Amino acid sequence: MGQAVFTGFFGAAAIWFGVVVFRTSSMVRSALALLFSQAAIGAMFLAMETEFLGVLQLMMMATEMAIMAIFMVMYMMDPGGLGGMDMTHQKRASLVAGALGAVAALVVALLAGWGPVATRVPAATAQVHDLGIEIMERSMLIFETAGVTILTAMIAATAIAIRRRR
Amino acid sequence: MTIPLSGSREARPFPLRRLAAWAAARDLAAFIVPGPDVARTCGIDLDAAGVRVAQTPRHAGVLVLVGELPRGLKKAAAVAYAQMPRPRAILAVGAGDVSPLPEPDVWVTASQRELAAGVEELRRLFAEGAFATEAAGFDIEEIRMETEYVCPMHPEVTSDEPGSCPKCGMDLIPRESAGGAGHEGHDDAGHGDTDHDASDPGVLVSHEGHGSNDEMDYQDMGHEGGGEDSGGHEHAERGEHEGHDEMDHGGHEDMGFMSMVEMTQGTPRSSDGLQMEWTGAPFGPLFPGLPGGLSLTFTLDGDTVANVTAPRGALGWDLDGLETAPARDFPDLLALLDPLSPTAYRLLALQALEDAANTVADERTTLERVGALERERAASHLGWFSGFGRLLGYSWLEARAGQIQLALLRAADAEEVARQETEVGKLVRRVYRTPMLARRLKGLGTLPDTAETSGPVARAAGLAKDARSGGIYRTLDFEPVVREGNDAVARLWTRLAEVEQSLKLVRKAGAVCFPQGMLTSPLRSTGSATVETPRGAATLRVKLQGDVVSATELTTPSSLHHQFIGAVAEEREVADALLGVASLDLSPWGVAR
Amino acid sequence: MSVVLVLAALLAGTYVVAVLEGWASTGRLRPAGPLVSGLALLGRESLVPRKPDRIFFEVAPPLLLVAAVLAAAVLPLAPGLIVTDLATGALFVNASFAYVMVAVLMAGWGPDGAYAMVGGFRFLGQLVAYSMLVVMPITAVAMRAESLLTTEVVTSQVSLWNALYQPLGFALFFLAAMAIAFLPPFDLPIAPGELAEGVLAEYTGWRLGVMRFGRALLVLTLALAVTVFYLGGWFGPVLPPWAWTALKTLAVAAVMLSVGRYVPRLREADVLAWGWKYGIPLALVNIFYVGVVLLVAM
Amino acid sequence: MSLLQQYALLLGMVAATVGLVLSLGAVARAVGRRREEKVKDVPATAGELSPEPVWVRYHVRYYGYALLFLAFDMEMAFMYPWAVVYKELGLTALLDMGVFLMVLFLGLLYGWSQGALRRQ
Repeated sequence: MGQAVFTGFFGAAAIWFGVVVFRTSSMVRSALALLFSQAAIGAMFLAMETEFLGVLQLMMMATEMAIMAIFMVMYMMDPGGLGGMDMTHQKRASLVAGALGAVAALVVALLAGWGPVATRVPAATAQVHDLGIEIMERSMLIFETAGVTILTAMIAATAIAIRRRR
Repeated sequence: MTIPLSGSREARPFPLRRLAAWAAARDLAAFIVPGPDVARTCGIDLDAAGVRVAQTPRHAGVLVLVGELPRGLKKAAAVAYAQMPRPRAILAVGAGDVSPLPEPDVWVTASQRELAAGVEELRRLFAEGAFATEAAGFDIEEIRMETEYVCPMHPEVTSDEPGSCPKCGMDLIPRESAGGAGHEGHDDAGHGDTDHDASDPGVLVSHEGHGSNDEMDYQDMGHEGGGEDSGGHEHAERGEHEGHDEMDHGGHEDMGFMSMVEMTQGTPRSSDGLQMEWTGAPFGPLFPGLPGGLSLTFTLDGDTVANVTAPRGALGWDLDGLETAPARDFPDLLALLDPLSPTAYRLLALQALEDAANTVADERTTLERVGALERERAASHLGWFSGFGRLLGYSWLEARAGQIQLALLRAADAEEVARQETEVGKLVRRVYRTPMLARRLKGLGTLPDTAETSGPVARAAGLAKDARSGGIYRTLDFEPVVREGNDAVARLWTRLAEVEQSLKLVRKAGAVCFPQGMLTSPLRSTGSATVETPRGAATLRVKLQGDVVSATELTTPSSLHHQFIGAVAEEREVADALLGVASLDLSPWGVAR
Repeated sequence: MSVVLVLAALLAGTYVVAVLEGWASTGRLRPAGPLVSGLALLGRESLVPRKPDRIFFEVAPPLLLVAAVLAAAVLPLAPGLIVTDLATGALFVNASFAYVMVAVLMAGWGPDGAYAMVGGFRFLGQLVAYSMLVVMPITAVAMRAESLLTTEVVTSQVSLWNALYQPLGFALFFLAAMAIAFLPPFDLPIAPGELAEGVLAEYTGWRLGVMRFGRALLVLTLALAVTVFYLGGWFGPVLPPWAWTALKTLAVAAVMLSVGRYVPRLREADVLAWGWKYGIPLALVNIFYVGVVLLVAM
Repeated sequence: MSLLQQYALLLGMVAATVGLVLSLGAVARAVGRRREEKVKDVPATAGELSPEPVWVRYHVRYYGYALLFLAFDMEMAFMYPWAVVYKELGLTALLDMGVFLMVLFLGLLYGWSQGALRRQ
């Protein structure tokens, strides 16, 4: 029972921080609100006893959202939010899209057949170990393609962002 | 009810507050005006008196005023005192009138023994008066805070009453601007408006980018987004927008959505081609890394210095005070003007008067004068090492050089000075062997070859310019130290070698005494002299009527080097720019208006 | 029960680290120093700048403290003496150190001050430089321990300390640990000479007290992490286990605090360049070296 | 101690730390209130009043490193589970991760050659 309460609490926190991301006019505040929204999702993973995913989410989101904050500050007008600019555009279209998204998520969550509810959760050490075995044996190909996709991401980012040397 | 502490906190004393007051008395932190370098040259060591030196007024409890508070620093000292959290106090060391600041809580003369007594008195005052039933406010009109209205996205658009920004239609936000003296430079500080033709904020900037009409129509698409933005509508009938009409996009006057391309029209590009907003950040008169009193403002593009404004002579000479000085105490008056190297300027005045009187000092006094000048050079260079170490974050050098400098200044005779030679030798060898020091300073503060410099800065650029080539120095077989490199690391090596050389000269001269002049009545009406001060050659031309000085003309090395601050600091990272400026070893007092 | 014991040990350790820090910077050993300056800070006004980002300004000090406390919560002081022995302890230590950067970035952006702004973004650059040098050495340590449990990591070092087993990883992790706590020569965000206490410039009174307490606890936690990962935790011949951990941790903290006195501050461009051009290749070499040694040992 | 109890204990420690900071603040406020004075709340910049708005589009110079860092950060997620099972799988694990790391090192070399690894 406690588990459901905490999962619900952190889920609500994630949604609330997600809303703050758009309600605030300061760029750094919206970037760090997204950071804490992702951290709340990490805490949700922990509440659902998937320890490795939760701690990984907590760690990686902290650094990556901060780096997103760099680019938001550099490229958005008035990053300090002094002018109180309204962050929301095309309000009607986005409301409709939001409602559709929520309905779709609920439908998938309720109607899809998730299989039997796992009553016994493997120990956290076993989770990390099984994840390691999974990467190294069954889905090794996916692991290597992930490596190549990260490589393409690096090359694309460098090609776009860095000025060619004359 | 006399208030024991000028900056006490208003609260009824009860046990926890008394404990906090006792703790505040034990843990004193001082913010020194004009700076720790001046405090050391006056021979006082706050660390030995048990007071920590704080880098910013925020972390300090005691404002220490060292020496006479010059006119240019009165406002800065008032601002620093106002920014200190209470309980706070003022300790005046040999300072006369401190007008904008309240009466100093403790007043001492510039001697270590008296300072220690003053610090004990301060501890008692804090323990008693940190919390008092009523506390004196501190509110002076020196710092008038006018509110001006500025557009958040275009810092250069400012106006004195609320409204909306002519360029992007956003409503202006209130912002206090510094009242008082430092206001005139603010309008164009936001952007290096090298290519702005209209610099006053009201008129729109040049429109060469706006000619093309096609980009205008997509603004209408974004129109309904800006529709209910009321600020945009009452836009058109604003008085100063007469420049608006020739933007020839017809009746369309609602700015609405503003693309980044338009918004950054005409702003200068940084070195990597991005157009970012620049802010003016003062590294002003009381900055811990630079010599105390040197006022400096960087326009920062991120952490790179875009351009530099360094007002000359913020606390410079007022030579007029010397106009009617009798010849007898003219040397003392000249020595008072620059607290960083008093002996050199006193010697300069003496030699100029002797030149006017056409007498030559005898062998022994010349040797004594050489001893005094060389000791001051060694102490000044050590003071520079200490300030440079603080800027570099090399705290061992900062502490060690400061201690040896104080020992040198307090040495009574040549033997004591000689005893410091071994200490200085160890320090110099240690600095040569510091890992990553040369690599850190390489290439910083390079000056163009055409730059006309003097003193260690010139000798570090390979020029053997030294005013000490006179007769007596030849007998002491003196050779100027010359290094190649013309950058901060060459200047460091030059000054290291010069400290050792100066101490050898003092040992050879055998005597170290404050130069006294035996003035006979002057024959000729003008006299001139040149002395190699620790920062370079200073020349003085003096005109006499009877035995009263009627006119003086003084050129100092710091006013020569002050013009290179821009060349040394621009287009560099903040830390490198500060190191470049510090490597010039400027004395803010020596910078003529 | 062990939680209370660990917390008391951490508090005492933080006090000793604060005394060491005072000793390293002023050269005088004042055992009552931190207590007196803490009380003095409590008695001083705590100012808030005129137009701050109030949430950032208020949240930064507690977040720095929370990051240090969480990291200390998963590090063992003795065989049974640990707050929670998480299965992914090593990863959790790394995760909590990432929030030190978030706290410093908030403290940089919050007060709307020129020096704090430069200091805050400098520390983010410093994170980009040191983050990989924290992750890869911990991976090499986990390879030898075959688990992320910090107690397993310590027991895996019973035959040979990791500092001797993988010296390259030890050197990289030690430098990265000094960069995490922005100790000199990595004190870019609070450069006293260049930025007049940069990120801490606008904090006064009790908020400054919390920031300094957070940083002292962070230095202690980093020293504890170095001890647990590389110096064989509680293993030692004569003394009881907890004494060995305390000795090693305070020794590492003393070295961390005093090394910076004798070296000039690094330039941010250098920290980034050396971190990426020399640090990451060396870290990869360290991982392969440990991999090969483990294969050979098998 | 079950998993959830461990997380609850960590959450408890976070709450305790925040509580400690709030109580410190309350004690400090009890000791004395802040006295509003004119220039006291202007950020302290070396004795000069800096009116400039500082929240501008800050020009960060290390975005080359930051972009490559994002990619390397992803790689970290794969390395921890691999490290745990490395000893068990032996050579195959070493070769697997070797390929993965070499691919990423290739990206680093590319960035290096294109000048991403310098102060832009």
